[in-house]
Amino acid sequence: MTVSKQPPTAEGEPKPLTMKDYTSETKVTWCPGCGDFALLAGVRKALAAMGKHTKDVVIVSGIGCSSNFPHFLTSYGLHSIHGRALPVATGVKLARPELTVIVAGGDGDGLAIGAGHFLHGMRRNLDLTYVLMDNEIYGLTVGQASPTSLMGHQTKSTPEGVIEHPINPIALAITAGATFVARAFSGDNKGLSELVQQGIEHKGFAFIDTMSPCVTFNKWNTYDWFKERVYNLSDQGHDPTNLQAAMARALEFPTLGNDKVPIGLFYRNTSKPTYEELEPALRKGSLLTRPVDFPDRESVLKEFY
Amino acid sequence: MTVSKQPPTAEGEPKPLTMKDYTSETKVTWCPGCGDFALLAGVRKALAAMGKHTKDVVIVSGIGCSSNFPHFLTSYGLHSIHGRALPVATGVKLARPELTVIVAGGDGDGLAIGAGHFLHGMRRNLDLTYVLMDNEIYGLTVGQASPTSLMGHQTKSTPEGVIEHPINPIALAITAGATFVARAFSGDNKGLSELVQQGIEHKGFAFIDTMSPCVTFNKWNTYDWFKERVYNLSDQGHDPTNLQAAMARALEFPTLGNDKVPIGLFYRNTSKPTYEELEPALRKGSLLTRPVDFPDRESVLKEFY
Amino acid sequence: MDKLLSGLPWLVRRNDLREGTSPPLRGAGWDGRSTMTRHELTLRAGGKAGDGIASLGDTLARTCSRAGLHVGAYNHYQSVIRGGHVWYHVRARADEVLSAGDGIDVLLALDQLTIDTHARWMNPGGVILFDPDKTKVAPEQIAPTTATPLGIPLAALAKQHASDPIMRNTVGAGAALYLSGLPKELTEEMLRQAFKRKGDEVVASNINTLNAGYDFAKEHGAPLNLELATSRKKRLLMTGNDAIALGAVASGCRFAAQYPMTPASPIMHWIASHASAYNVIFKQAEDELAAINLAIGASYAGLPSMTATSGGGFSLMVEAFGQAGMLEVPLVVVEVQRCGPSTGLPTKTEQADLDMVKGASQGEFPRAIIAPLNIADCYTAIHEAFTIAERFQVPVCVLSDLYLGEHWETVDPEAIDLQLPLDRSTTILSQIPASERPYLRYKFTPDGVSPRVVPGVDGGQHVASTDEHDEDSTLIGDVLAGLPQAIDVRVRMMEKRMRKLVGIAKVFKQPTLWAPPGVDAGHAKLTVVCWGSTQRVVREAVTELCHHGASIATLELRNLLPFPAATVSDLLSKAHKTMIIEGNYTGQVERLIREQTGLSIPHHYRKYDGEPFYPSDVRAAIKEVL
Amino acid sequence: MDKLLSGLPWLVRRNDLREGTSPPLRGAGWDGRSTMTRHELTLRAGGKAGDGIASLGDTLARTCSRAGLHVGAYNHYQSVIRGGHVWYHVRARADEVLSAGDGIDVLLALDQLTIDTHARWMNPGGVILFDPDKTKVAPEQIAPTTATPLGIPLAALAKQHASDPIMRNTVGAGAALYLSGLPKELTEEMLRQAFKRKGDEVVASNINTLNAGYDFAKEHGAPLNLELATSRKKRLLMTGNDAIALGAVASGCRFAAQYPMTPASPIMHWIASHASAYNVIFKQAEDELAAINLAIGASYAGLPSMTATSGGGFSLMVEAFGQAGMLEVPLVVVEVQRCGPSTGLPTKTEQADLDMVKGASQGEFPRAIIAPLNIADCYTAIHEAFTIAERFQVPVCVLSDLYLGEHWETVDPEAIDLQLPLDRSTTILSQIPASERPYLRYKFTPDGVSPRVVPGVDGGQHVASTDEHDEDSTLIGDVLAGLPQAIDVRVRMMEKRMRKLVGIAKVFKQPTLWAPPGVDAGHAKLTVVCWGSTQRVVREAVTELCHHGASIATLELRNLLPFPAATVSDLLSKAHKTMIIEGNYTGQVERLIREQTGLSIPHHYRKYDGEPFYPSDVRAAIKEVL
Ligand SMILES: Cc1ncc(C[n+]2csc(CCOP(=O)(O)OP(=O)(O)O)c2C)c(N)n1
Ligand SMILES: Cc1ncc(C[n+]2csc(CCOP(=O)(O)OP(=O)(O)O)c2C)c(N)n1
Ligand code: SF4
Ligand code: SF4
Ligand SMILES: [Mg+2]
Ligand SMILES: [Mg+2]
Repeated sequence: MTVSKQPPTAEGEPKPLTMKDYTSETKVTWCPGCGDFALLAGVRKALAAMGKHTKDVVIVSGIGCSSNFPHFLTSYGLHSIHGRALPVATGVKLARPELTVIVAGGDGDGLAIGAGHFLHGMRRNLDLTYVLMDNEIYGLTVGQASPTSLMGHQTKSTPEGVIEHPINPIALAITAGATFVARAFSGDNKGLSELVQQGIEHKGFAFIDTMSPCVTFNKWNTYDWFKERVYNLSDQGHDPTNLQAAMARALEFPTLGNDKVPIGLFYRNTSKPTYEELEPALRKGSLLTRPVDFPDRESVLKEFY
Repeated sequence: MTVSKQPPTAEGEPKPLTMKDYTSETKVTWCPGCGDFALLAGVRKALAAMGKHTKDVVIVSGIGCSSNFPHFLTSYGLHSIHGRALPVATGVKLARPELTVIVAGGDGDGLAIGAGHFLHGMRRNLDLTYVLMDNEIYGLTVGQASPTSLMGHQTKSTPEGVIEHPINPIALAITAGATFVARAFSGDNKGLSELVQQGIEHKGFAFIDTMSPCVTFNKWNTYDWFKERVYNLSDQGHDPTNLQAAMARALEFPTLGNDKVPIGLFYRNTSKPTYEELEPALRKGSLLTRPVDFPDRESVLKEFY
Repeated sequence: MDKLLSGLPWLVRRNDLREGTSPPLRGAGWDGRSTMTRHELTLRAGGKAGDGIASLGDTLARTCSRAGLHVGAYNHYQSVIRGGHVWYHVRARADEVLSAGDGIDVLLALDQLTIDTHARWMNPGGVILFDPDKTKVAPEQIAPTTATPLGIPLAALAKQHASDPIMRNTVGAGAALYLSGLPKELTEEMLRQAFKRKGDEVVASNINTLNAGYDFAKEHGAPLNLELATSRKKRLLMTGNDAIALGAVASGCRFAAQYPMTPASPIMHWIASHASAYNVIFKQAEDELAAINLAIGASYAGLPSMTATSGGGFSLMVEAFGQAGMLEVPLVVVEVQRCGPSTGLPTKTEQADLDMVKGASQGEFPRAIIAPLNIADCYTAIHEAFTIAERFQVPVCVLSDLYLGEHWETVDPEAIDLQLPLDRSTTILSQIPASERPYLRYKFTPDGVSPRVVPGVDGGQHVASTDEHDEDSTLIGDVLAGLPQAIDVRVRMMEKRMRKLVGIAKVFKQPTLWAPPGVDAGHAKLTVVCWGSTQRVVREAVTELCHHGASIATLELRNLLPFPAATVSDLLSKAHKTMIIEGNYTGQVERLIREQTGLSIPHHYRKYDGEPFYPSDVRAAIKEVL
Repeated sequence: MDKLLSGLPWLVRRNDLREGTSPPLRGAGWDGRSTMTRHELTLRAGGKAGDGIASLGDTLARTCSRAGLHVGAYNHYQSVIRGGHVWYHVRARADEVLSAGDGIDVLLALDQLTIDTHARWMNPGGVILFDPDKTKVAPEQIAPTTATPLGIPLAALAKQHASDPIMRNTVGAGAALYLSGLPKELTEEMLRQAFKRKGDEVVASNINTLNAGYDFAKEHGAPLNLELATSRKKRLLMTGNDAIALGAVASGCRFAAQYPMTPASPIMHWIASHASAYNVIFKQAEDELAAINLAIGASYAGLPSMTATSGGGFSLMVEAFGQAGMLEVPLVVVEVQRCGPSTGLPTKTEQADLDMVKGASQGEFPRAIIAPLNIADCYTAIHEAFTIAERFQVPVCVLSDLYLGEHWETVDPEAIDLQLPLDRSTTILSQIPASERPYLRYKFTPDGVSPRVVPGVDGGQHVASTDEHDEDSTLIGDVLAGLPQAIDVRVRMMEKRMRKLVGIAKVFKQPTLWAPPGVDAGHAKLTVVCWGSTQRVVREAVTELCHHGASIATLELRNLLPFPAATVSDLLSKAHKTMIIEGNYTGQVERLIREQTGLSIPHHYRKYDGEPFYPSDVRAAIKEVL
């Protein structure tokens, strides 16, 4: 059971990184055809293209099929508990702003049990990249409705069909204050890895809602279903710096109906400072090796006299 | 310490109800001038105007200054734990759809610890009325930043000022799927009680974000601050049935800046069925006195053979 | 160091500082005993997730049950959807099945790993069914057990008869049926029922495939030396989760909210799929915090309500568990334990959440914990839980575990009474009786239970509050707390609530000793304590040991809180020698017993590897102490 | 029934079925003893929330401290912002102050309720300061205590000298200073410092107002018969929360996340307001779930991290507490207990969350619990907590309580060492040493602690996981769980983690007996067990009783888990007679002791009314047993 995870490049001549440098020896355990493979490839590709050293990347996930994600990369990873990937990642990033921190997880993880953190994680505008592996179902727990399951979806927990309005992750992310909001599709590898790379490069909270079909438990939102509906925002001249326009596009799916599923970049705001930039204790950079900064003893204690 | 809570009217001649019928003998413990008084008056007035019997009304709250709300009314009440008013109220309403259920609580209660339930409570579109007593601060815990505190607000927990984008409750509620979304202001008693009454009358989830100044701990968002900024949506010809327009108005405060604070009805959708209407087990009405409906023994057990 | 260690009774000391060595390979249950004619059958089918092992196992288990045998079955699976190694184990006999047993009679191997792993546990005379086109059985793999390998072209036959390689499992099932001497017609009938919606062709292809396997085995192999006394007795084949779900509804549960979590999800699936038919509202919540609070709201409003989860989910319910205690709202929480800590081994079993449930939530309030002993007892326990919750207005936890929740046992239909009464005498649903006017929600009463009104009843208006309150439910923490009059109320309210424990203890059945026929339980040489799902396998091991001359009784704990301290103290202090067997590392019930009675149990066998107990291991552990 | 009750050791039986009667009015601490010249001063000021009682009390307490006296002070308040009855209690003397004491020397009443409630606890010779324009003291209110009422026109003087009625408190402070014989100049200096930012005029009006009260008292009253040995010793006046906050930062805490909750919020306020100056990141989280997970993330990334909360918040941290255990990430959680259950009495004290913290989270993993004994010990305890968390990579809980967290005591500056070392020897911050290559995050080691690397270090890449894992951190639950090789890893990993308890127990200080001078602790007639904040008042009561001839020792428990069972067992089994005093209903440490040692403590005094222990009550309870 020993897998050695080698960093992509070390000393000597810098050589260009490839996806392989990010590929761990752990066998990927997803079902053949699972949409999550595309995102995995996309992240590997983006990291390689950006030349990020595996030692400086931390992938944080929750629990779910999708949350096994970090095991399949050679970087640092933290496979946390269900729904808490965002606060854990926030802690990592605040402690070590110099690291590249990516959060990966499922729609249940992020939008059901993690819904509160979803909002609060985004309104902080930390420089995190959050890839949601959105399959509109609970995969690992073998097929219950998720917050993005469409009305009428019959699942193990909703045998007569879902009767709740699905959550709209894009609209939510924009409302919450994420400064890079995109939708990707696992059937479009190229677009996906480009969005991931842009997301990582973006300084601020980047959210990428990835339509990632679960071939085992979701018989509705299949690749074909999406292929019939997706269109690319950039083909429609959408201006991602326009908040109102972004919100209007966001409401197309799933709020207003399922006929069209826009993919691509909805919204980007590059003018907002990140949380790290505003955090007073980080003015001097990461605290890892900085000791407590007490002035003389009397100054510390005088308030207690 | 004994307070007798009398129902407003009983047998005999029906007489018109007044606010007094909803006024319990428990002394209101809020600070003089607290914005929450206006909402209390508004709810009493609305209930009286609608002639709701106190026995059929349940007020559910969390924990916070505002969450003491139910104690000041003569109806049924459930003063729950911090952040869980919505799921508790959802349980009450599902169990007993014939009751009028009102949820009351603070911005911390609803949007920090309760943020996940906020989204999920609303996407269900149960026939609940949620009055948020939004003072942009934590009152009961003596003055920390809340999710609606504006950037720069110096509080006990943010001595150098808030550095997070505030949550926009109106935009959030619309995004989440609430079908009646309004903002009221404690400095406008009449508008407030009208909105509350419309909210209760609305069949579906009604959310009323009430700007309710905390005179003790919030020295920024005072009555005067609001008075200088509020304007009424109805004066601007806003069409509450238009989702996109509602969202555009919602983004004015606090997302786009603090110069204008629209109040009134942002959004109303009367065409969406409520959760109760869609719930199969409620087709025959409340289950309170309906026994388990087993067919004959063999039919129940045959699946186990 | 030794002194320090002796100060850490919750450390297993045996292996403490062991470094680099493996524990003895227990866990799969074979201790090499040999039998000639066997009166029971053990089948195991293994392969990869996705190979259809579960449905194959289910088919075989139900065939045995319909043949009038007692059955025990367990599906071993992984926490991934595809690819991990899974195996399904069935044991069938004329007498009750108390565990998975030891050893395997028929091993159906759908892949090489199944052979490499499970061949070692074959019973003498057993047969390994394998596909020689894809896998092989090496001589040294069967030598120690004298099992016979029987090659059968599973894939080829599946392709031929069903043109679908996944149907290998059906070929295998046919062969297993022949070897075991089970009535094939029963299986055929099952397939007919299962596939009739898919049309005659599908039915025919399934039956043909089954027969292909059957015929091949008939031609190339020989039936095992088994004598299975089949009968016409019709029994239910249920899991603990089934029994809890059905039992809850039969007890009067009208509202259930849950968030998916292995191994509690099947309770949800069952209730969800029967909810509208049986007049139950089921709601999948956004998380466990919501699930329990939904149930509290519904219960407050008047519906008997429950939620179910596993340890991680219960962690999130802790605060609201205390809320129910303070509001005095009836609540049933089913906690199906799995192997921890944290995410742990999500598909494996353990009994290690008692400490959490026992201490759950800040402050002190009355609660009850019931750990059902077996599957029929799950049905009884959930009914007791609802009865106590409603009667005493307290939160009650039914503490099950993955093994109990997910394994199948045959249950006599007589054990399932669908007309269960629910004592709602302390709830006012329509009118406040004259004796209760003016109505006081938290009235001080001798037994601590105050008549509870539900909204909608006139005259009962009040505000139930999680802040400390007076009899009439007004708060005492906001104006006068700390002053004499408020202190008085606080103290009396606290005592009122805690008095409920007396009443619960009174209705709780007291534990008694059990011993196999022929052994005088009161004078046994050894008393073995166990609790929850461990009861069955301990009984089996004890019975076998007593059959060979030992004198052993069992003390089987089920109602853990309020703890039956007087009875347990009495029984244990009279015992010659005592030992405890439980499925955790720190001896949670051993410590509970000491906490509540002061009595120490000197010997233990604890298991924390995620696997259920095997009778051979239990026998070995007991023998060390005898 | 009796038998049943005896089976419920966690039920207080005394008052069980009492119905309709009030408990004896203890709780405010007066047992009628009389003193002539007193060597200590007790001041109490009462009024409505918003009357400025807290700042008045703080001024008086600091004046006493600056006068070189030992001080203890406590602010009694309600869970509303305005209007509830609040009172502030100060006790000052030359010797250490171990509790609030019994009785009141000077009562400053800003409203009638203060007189009506607190007059009964006046010491003989005490003075009640009241405003005759608004309130009155009835003769029967002072008769039993022979206290003197001194009317002083608080409102009128405030209006006259400060034109602000809120300044009544300053008038009262002046009068109290005179009566107590405290050096007024110190108070004047404090006012000068406090208001200098607001300008000379404000300073002058404050000082004038103070003097108006002082002069009025001088003219119309007489100083109390006190001998207070003031000194020039400079001490710190701190709360337990102060000590924990400062101690955390001094210990090397670089990250703190918290969600507001009484009584833990002051820790947050202190850290937040010093964070950027002292190089600490403070983050107010959206809830307690986030707070603890933020801290876990930051700790994983390499910063010593903590969170703090009260019981309700800890309820929400339960799942992540286990996560830290499984990930083996150092974590410090401060739990400042308040009066439960559920929301309970949010501003009142209790010691009733131990059961929760002890059992927190599903499954089993090593943890430590430290319950500091007093305010200086809070400083030591938080340092120990960080040391153990970092050294052993475990979650550690510092279990404080509202009384400890919020009351003030003078602390000798020598007790506050700002240069605290932090043992980070098991953390790799820069380069993987050759001995650790290839790097294994969860390497099996003799003491169970595996060198931990932080991200950014090359060669240390791995995935820390809450699923059960192998030494190199690969999962074992997704493919092979239940197979022999995986079972082996599981068992060894479980044992590796649990071995840490041995190491922690070794560095934990063992408890010893204490007795007042002149009493031989080892041969005392009675040994009184106490824990956490109850230590101080028990020492005071025991000292006084021994002064009058009794022979009593104390056993003061602080390090609760891993429990020092061998030492406690040894000490208790040698004791003549034992008794335990704790602030809860069910005897949580009494049960812990029995659980861990098998020893029962036959006598107890338990308190669950939300108020701190008073020495007279403790003495009375001990006397019943003597
Ligand atoms: C507290 C808690 N509750 C429930 C679970 C069980 N659980 C594991 S994964 C999961 C949801 C999986 O769905 P999703 O997040 O959408 O991920 P997917 O498997 O679809 O990728 C749940 C409910 C858990 N691990 N912890
Ligand atoms: C689990 C939990 N965490 C924290 C608290 C403490 N607490 C009580 S009220 C409150 C927030 C108050 O703010 P808000 O909800 O805005 O209400 P307000 O007092 O401003 O009306 C907090 C954090 C609690 N009661 N329970
Ligand atoms: S179950 Fe669905 S989400 Fe999970 S691995 Fe398989 S296809 Fe992917
Ligand atoms: S503290 Fe603020 S919110 Fe609370 S009662 Fe006072 S004014 Fe209202
Ligand atoms: Mg999913
Ligand atoms: Mg607020």
